[in-house]
Amino acid sequence: MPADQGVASGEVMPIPEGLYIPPDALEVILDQFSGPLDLLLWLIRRNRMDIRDIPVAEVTRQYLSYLEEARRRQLELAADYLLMAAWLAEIKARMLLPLPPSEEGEAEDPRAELALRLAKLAQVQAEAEALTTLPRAGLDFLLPTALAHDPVPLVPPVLAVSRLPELLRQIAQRHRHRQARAPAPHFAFDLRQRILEVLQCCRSAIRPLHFHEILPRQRDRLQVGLNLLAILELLRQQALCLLWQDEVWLLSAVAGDENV
Amino acid sequence: MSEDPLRDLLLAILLLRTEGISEKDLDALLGNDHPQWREVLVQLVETGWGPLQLIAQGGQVQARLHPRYLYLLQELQLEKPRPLRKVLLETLAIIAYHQPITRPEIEDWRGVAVGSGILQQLQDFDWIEIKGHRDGPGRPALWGTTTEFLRHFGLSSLAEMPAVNLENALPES
Amino acid sequence: MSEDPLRDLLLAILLLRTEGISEKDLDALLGNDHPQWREVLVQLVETGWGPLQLIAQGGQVQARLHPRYLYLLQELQLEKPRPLRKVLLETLAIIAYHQPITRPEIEDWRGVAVGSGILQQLQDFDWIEIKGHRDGPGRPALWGTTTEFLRHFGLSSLAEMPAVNLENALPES
Repeated sequence: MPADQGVASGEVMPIPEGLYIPPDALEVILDQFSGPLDLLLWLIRRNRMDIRDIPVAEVTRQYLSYLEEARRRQLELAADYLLMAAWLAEIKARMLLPLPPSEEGEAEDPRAELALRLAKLAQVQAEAEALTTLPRAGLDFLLPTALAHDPVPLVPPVLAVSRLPELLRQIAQRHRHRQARAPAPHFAFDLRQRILEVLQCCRSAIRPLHFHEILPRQRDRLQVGLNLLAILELLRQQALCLLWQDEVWLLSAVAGDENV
Repeated sequence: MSEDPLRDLLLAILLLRTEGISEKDLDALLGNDHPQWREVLVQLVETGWGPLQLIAQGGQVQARLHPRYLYLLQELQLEKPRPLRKVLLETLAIIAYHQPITRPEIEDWRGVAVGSGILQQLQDFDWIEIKGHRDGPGRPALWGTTTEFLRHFGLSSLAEMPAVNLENALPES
Repeated sequence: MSEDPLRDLLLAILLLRTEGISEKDLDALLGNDHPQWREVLVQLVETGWGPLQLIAQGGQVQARLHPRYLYLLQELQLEKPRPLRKVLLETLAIIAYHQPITRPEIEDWRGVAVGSGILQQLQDFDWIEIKGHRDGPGRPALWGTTTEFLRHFGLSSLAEMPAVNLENALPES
């Protein structure tokens, strides 16, 4: 039995034995192939041909007849199918020429790569077939669901108190380095300054702004908080107003108010 | 073990629906063929079954692990104990040596923000607690270590905390 | 119901670890206090316990519900697994048999592109996961199967993957 029939049995229309394809069935049949290589492998198996000695002329003829049939019924086939047709034609042509010697001096069979790719796909299909022999939970056997239970008391990890002094020493060292590096890391706590900046920003904008568009360059928690305070203050003074647009709140300067 | 198909069926249902099932649904499932299912349920609730405890309340029925096996969960999960994350260790060290201390002060020591999840975890271990609040804007919470912290680390008092040699670390101010 | 603390303990472990547990882990858990745990296990495997069936294979022990309760899945409106589409099955097979493997390598085996939707679906089933990254340009993700994959297909380990019959795959030479 070809692997592609066993794989998803029950859901798949059986592929007819002969070359004759019932009307309206071609599309369904081609749908079952994962690509041109798969169609080719199926043709080879149906003809009981040997992958290592593919009669390229005959396989190509059959392959093209499927493509022709598909075209006649105006089915859309992936470009891969045409690419494969071109490859087959090329192999067929090279078969007519004397075989060029490869680097090792041995004649190289023009079918070698095709045979290798077909063999790989055949192995995949055999593996998929093997997988279908496995039982499945919920179909062939039944597993209980993990049992509910009371919350588990948390067990603190084991930690020796002797580690703490060393940790603290490291922290203090880093702390000192930080202070040495940035002697005056004083944050701009100036709320009034920030209020002016926010207002300036909103007034100069050509459209209402989202909150994140007004954020200062330095975005630590403190600065974001300060920014929020500035916005709240400006809203309170009605120098800014909130607009509900496209599912978000936007900030807009209120025209005419110049005295903050 | 005595055979009892109805009891086994009931148990199978409860083991598939470990989140619990309503008595109404049970009756829809069992009522026709097994009108006596409620008696079996009452019996199971009373005696439990193997490692299972059956809980029936508020019209819901659930099979749960009997609490006496709760210790298994730790043994099953903690094959390899998780190492404490560094941020957790450092936060604990700062609190232990500088208590009582506010979160902004801890952050100042570490130089980076301390997420509330970190403090929560240390609270979950029952190692730290809020000792009070500092006067001032926002009245920030003051954190300190618990008696469980002392017990866990084998200390009889905070005075027994190992000394830290900060001379190399801190410049004389 | 007869009392048997060791049997209940064993059942509790198996009902918490529904994906199964190795005999080695069981011995680590039980061996010290209950050297006779293996006899109890053998007994349980033989007789089952209420609706439960015990499966011991490949050094792994798992509790399952007796298949006679399979119909309950439908009645309880729990999801029943559907047959796998060919592309899913083939991709899963390649990953299972050739793991760890990158997506380009999977595509090389199948001879066609593997859409990311396919890998996503297999991930949604919790059957595959990224195991690491291959050194090299782009550091492509390496795919492998999960414990849920083993659980779903009733395997105790990857060593139990069925042998592939290549004679059926290749026409007679």
